[in-house]
Amino acid sequence: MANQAPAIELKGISKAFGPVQANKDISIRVMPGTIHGIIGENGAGKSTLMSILYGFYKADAGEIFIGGTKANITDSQAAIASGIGMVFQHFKLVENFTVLENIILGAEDGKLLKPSLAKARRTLIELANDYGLNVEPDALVQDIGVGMQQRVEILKALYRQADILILDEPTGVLTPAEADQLFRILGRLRSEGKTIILITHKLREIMETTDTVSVMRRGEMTATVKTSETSPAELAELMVGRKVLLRVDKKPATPGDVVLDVKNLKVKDEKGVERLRGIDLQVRAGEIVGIAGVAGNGQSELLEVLGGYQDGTGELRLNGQPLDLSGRHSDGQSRRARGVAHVPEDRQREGLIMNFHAWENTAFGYHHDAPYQKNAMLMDNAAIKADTAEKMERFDVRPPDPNLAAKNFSGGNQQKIVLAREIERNPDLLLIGQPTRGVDIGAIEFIHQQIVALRDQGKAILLVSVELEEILALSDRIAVMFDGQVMGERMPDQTDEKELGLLMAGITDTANAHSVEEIEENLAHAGGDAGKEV
Amino acid sequence: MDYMTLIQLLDSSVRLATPLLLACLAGLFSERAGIFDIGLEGKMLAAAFFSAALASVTGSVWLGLLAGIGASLMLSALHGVASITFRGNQLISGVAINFLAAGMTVLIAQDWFKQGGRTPSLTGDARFEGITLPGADAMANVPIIGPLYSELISGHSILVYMALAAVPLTWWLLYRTRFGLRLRAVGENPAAVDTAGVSVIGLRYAAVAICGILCGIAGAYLSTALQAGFVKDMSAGRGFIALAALIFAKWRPWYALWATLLFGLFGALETRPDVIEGVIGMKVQGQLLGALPYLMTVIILAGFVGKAIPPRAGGEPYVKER
Amino acid sequence: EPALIFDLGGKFDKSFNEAAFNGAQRWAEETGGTFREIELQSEAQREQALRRFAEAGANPIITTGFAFATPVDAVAGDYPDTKFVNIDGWLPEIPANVQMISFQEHEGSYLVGMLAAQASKSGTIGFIGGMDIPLIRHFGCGYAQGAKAVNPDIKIVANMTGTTPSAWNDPVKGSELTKAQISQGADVVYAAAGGTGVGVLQTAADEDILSIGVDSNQNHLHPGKVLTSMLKRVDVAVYNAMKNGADGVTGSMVLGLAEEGVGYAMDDNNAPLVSDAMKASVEDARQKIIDGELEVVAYYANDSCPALDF
Amino acid sequence: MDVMPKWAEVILVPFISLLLAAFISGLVVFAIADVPDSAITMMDRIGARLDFVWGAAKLMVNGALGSTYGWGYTLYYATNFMFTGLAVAIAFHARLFNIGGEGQAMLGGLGVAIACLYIPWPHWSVALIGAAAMAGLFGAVWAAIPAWLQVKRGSHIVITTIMFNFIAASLLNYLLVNLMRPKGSMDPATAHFREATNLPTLHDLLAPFGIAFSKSAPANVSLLVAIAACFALWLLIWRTRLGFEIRSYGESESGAKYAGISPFKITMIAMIISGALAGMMAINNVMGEAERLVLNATEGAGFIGIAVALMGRSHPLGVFIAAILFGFLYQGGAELALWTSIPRELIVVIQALVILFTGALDNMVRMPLERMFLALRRNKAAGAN
Ligand SMILES: Nc1ncnc2c1ncn2[C@@H]1O[C@H](COP(=O)(O)OP(=O)(O)OP(=O)(O)O)[C@@H](O)[C@H]1O
Ligand SMILES: Nc1ncnc2c1ncn2[C@@H]1O[C@H](COP(=O)(O)OP(=O)(O)OP(=O)(O)O)[C@@H](O)[C@H]1O
Ligand SMILES: [Mg+2]
Ligand SMILES: [Mg+2]
Repeated sequence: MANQAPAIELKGISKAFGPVQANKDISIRVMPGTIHGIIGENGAGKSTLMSILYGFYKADAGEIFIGGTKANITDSQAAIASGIGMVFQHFKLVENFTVLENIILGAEDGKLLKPSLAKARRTLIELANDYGLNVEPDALVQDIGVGMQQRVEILKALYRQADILILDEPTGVLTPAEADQLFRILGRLRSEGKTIILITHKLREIMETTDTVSVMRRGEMTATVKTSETSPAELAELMVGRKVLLRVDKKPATPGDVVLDVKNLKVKDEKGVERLRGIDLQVRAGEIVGIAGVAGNGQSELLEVLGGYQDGTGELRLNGQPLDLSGRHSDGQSRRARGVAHVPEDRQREGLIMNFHAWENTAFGYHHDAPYQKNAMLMDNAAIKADTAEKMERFDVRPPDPNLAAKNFSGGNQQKIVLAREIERNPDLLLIGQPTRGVDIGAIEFIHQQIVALRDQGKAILLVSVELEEILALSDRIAVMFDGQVMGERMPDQTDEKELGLLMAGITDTANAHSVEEIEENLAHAGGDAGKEV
Repeated sequence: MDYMTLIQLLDSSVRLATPLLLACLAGLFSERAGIFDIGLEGKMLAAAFFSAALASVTGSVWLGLLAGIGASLMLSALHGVASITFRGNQLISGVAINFLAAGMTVLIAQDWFKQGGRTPSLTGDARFEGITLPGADAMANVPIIGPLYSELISGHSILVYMALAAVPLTWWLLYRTRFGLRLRAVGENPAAVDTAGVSVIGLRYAAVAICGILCGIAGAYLSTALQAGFVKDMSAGRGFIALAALIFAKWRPWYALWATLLFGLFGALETRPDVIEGVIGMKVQGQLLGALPYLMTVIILAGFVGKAIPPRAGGEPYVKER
Repeated sequence: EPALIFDLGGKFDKSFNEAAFNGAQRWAEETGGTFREIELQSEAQREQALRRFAEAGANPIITTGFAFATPVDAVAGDYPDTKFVNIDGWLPEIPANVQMISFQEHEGSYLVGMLAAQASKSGTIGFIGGMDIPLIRHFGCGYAQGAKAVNPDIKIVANMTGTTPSAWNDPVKGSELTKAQISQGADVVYAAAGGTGVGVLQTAADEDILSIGVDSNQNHLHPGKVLTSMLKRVDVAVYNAMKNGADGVTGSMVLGLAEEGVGYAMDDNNAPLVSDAMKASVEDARQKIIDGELEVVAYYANDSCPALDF
Repeated sequence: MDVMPKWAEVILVPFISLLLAAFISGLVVFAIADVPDSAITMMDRIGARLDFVWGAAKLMVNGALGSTYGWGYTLYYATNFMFTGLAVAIAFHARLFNIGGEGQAMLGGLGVAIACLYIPWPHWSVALIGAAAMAGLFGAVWAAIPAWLQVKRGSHIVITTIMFNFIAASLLNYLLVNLMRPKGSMDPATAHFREATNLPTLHDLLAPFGIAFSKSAPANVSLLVAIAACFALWLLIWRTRLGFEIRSYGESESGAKYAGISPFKITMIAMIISGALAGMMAINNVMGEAERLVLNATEGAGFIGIAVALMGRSHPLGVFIAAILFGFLYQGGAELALWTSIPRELIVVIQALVILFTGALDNMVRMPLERMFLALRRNKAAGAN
């Protein structure tokens, strides 16, 4: 093994985007038949490095060796020819194409589509049998869940006979069950001698699946170690440059009055399908209620209807006062006026205007606030900027520049901007969805601390997350949603991931053992489009 | 309205629809690949001039057609350089091309022919004549289908048949070939095409070039088939109507045919106030008649068509690094 | 040095601006003189061009188009030593240094209408106007009266090309209108439509019916296919204005049949189409109009036409 | 972090682009130049052509900017383009493409004509307010219908506004030819507005300050209204809550929904403002210049507005500058047409080249500049180390 040529060797890779040095003199060796992990803070340069390997970006300097021979990867075509496949952080799929069309795109066999499609269909069946990668070949990509979309991306690579597979933050959008399945597949691929590079922020995944791991920091490769010889704490420290608490430090809750009171809440989507089928839920002051559930079981709709931009029916009270569920007084602005703050699940599509400056995003949704007004007509931009600078300081947003556009911040810092905006408003109720999706460990730690601090001030918090770990760590009470209904409530110290997992699969009878098949069948029944809206 | 009138009305619709159809399909290729093109008008106009000019000089309409296509391709190339290579604003580039064509055609025409920005009248082989399809004359007297065949179907210039053939061809190219798959993909998500190892730039230039060719034919049709020479501004806003038809057609080839035929029919009806009067039973006031095609479009659009979703990456230059 | 200002249509509108240009050219060639000229691009340039030329010492300053009447009226007072000439316009009171030349287009149109009615075998004739403005209705109205005078039962199909300036430059639509009129039985069409008329005459020739040109003699465009042209001698008017120079007459000048300001064109190209009988009847009417025995109603008289509905 | 300093972005790039446009325009003029018969040798002929190009350039600049007279025309045109450019710009901020400026401006003219003909205003200042309100109202209605159709019926605003241009032309034609034309007049135009509604020109406005401004140029008090509109729009877009909401909606519909910004409200308001601005152009051309409503009074200014808004990057200051640039091209072109025999289409070509280079090919200039500035910065950094 020692004298075998590495599957991939990068030597002295450097890359600058204008004034930003994304990669600095990076070298790395990955042996065939291994899973190599890469971790690093948001913006450390991981995606850039991999995109260079895949020929998406061109490196300013450096060399790439594939299987011991120097490869001249000028574009993705060359990378594909060298046996490299990549699943990007943001999928590169054509939404209104079918799965099959996406798979053959760029790898067609001739000028006409029919034979290509037929061949791809046959190959897909083989691949499905070999790896358990089941997809619906004729479904439109926009109609399938993210888990399935990711499978399409992997199939795309395998269809092109990739020996080296790069996955950039593959589990960021997956449910635990989907993630488990992904790692099973990766195991299969490794055992077939394929080489895998895995970028993730989740140390648990690194520890469980990789053979070696590299750590990146501010564009540089700071360490490469054998996974068996390191620990999560050490990796976290290497990554962030300081010691990181890997669990949430919080006092027991002291719940007060009921702040949010929801009765028989129902929501229908545009197609008339009932997505919430009668929710009853209470959140008290000084309490974090976590909503667990497989994505697509109504959590998003719950947040949206509570946040005021989805109509619903039923009863909704805040501090005992009724709130409208439809009509003119049911929108984001009226909710905010009543003391409801909302960190949406998708920060880039909803929480932020990507082309707005940080200061504008701080005012976003709160642009009617009195402190932001100069007079009856005009907003006070200077005041907003000052306020933003202060918030950025307190939330350690990097760089702390109110005049930078939101799109120029990394994901973690974008999330901090949204959080700063919503938390600092001192709301009675905070709705918060997927607070740490795609965010690095250092930032996760900080975000969790803020949420707990808000609770300790006696605020009510409703937390939605697909990360069971996060739910367990933060919540004072956990409600599990399945198919638009609350299946049950549990206290975090009286339950475990297994029990929650069964509830998430719609199985209330958690005392008895259940087979995997039963769970999967139940999940499939719950919604063919589970996870669609993430 | 009697049967013959109907046939004549439809016949006129086909003639009026043809340049719209060609331009609409041209726009379809370009926009399906993610390049918005409001310069259809200018390309048509330039092609109308150069095809008439070359046809007049050489006496061969086919050379004229080639010149028209060539001129339109030049403007397409300009649009490509601006919006693909230099990632400029596609709308601005289109506006500029319209102005450029409107000015240049007259300047050059005046410089070459000194006939007040017109080309000399084309005669004989310098013009596309109507083609009488086999058996058209023989069939003319058969009831019902006779006039249908000999009047409506037969007798158009070859470019009309080319335009009609372009519809299934476009459909086939778009939905049945590798090129079409990639073309549609590049208008929806260029990054997907790029990471699949296909050149985004190459595809987009190809699409823009096809757009140029089709606009070239449309322009040549105006000046060498419908007319016998170039008159300044003779495209008379047809490029914009074609654009409207494209949205109307939701960027699909068969719909493009129906949409442009509908616009053609509106145009034809405008020339026949007597028919409208016969159908609705009262005289339509002159200016209202002129507004009728546009009013009808608005009504149909509001009443029956619904939302049209443009290609998702349309109008945006493909930028990987900034 | 005289100056000539063309209306928005441009000097090559194949219509009356072009006729004005031809008149000026003829004057320049005959006298060896030079003249200034400008093609307008916008409404605001009307007054601008008048003033600029006046200040530069151009004299007389000749303008084409009724839209110049108002600007000329506004400017003339400021340049009492400059003579202004306007063709086609109308002013209630004419300043001392202004000459307004107008043509009796309805009289000329009347004559070609008579010819059309006599040449028509189907009993249906057509009229195709450019942009729908009173002037064009004026043309159509005279035409219809002439036709009806020959054949009271004649059917006249009239269309306007459009309501925007592009109606002057849309030969494609001109063609389509011609075809539509042919399918309604028309076998003679009269085009008063600028560049659009190119399409009308072309299609009439292609479809083997007769057409009538307008403003200048367009008989040569399709020899043997153009029945005649309604002449409006803008070229003569401009030529005379230039020739008279700075001290020509002022006031209003109306050019009708008597002054040979309007008429119908006869030449080798259309000689076979117009029989002696036709010519005789038209000459007769011409004389009667000149003598005042026959009155052709102008559309302007009460904004409507006795012979045709618009 | 931007690669280029701001001054390079806002001044250097447009300036070099303009130079390129001017250079190509020069080539075109060179090609069509009149060469005197006396020039025989090749060098003579080239020299004569160069002289001609130089003369033409001087003529344009002098004619447009060399006198208060020239400025008066330049600013008159610029006023039109400011209104229509702002109209397109505000709609762009809400991600709406209003191609209907032309039709809205026509309707605005109708509003002005009705206000000026049928209401006995005591003084021009009151008349201006009344006419501007009517113009804005008419333009706004003409824009509100397509907006409503888009939100409620899903009709694409681009098509509907194009159609509304044609419909407006027909409507205006009907009104002017059949109804509003004074009896006996052959000109399809309304009667002259009454004296009291005639707006003061820059000459009248500046005279009290002892500034001699050409009497014959049509630039009038509407210019000040246009400049005020630029400023007001800037305030609206960048300083008010409504502007904030319009921009938010334009940038991200899903984000706007989250924040509680109503798409219906924003679409309607943005288009109403847009239509009102386009309509208000009429106080300049109809009330200020022609003092009556003529057919085709808008002369494509609605379309030029699109180019102006795009070149001005939808920023009111950018629109202001682009409008002046176009005013310059119009007036400079008029002078060129007055004193040379160059066909007027040359001006159209020059406009096309300016739009092309400053608006669409700007990256051709920007990219090498950026590389240059980056290299400079690297060198500096290296020098510092
Ligand atoms: N296309 C681009 N254009 C300009 N700058 C970029 C681009 N992509 C990345 N950068 C910059 O390069 C740096 C590295 O980004 P990269 O995406 O590689 O980070 P990452 O490690 O993948 O972060 P994350 O964990 O958030 O995914 C960042 O500072 C970013 O600002
Ligand atoms: N085209 C670009 N121009 C400038 N900066 C960019 C560009 N693309 C990405 N970036 C920056 O690169 C950094 C990392 O980008 P990336 O797309 O990996 O997002 P991210 O930080 O991982 O967030 P998320 O996890 O939510 O996707 C961010 O700072 C982002 O703003
Ligand atoms: Mg990344
Ligand atoms: Mg990330």
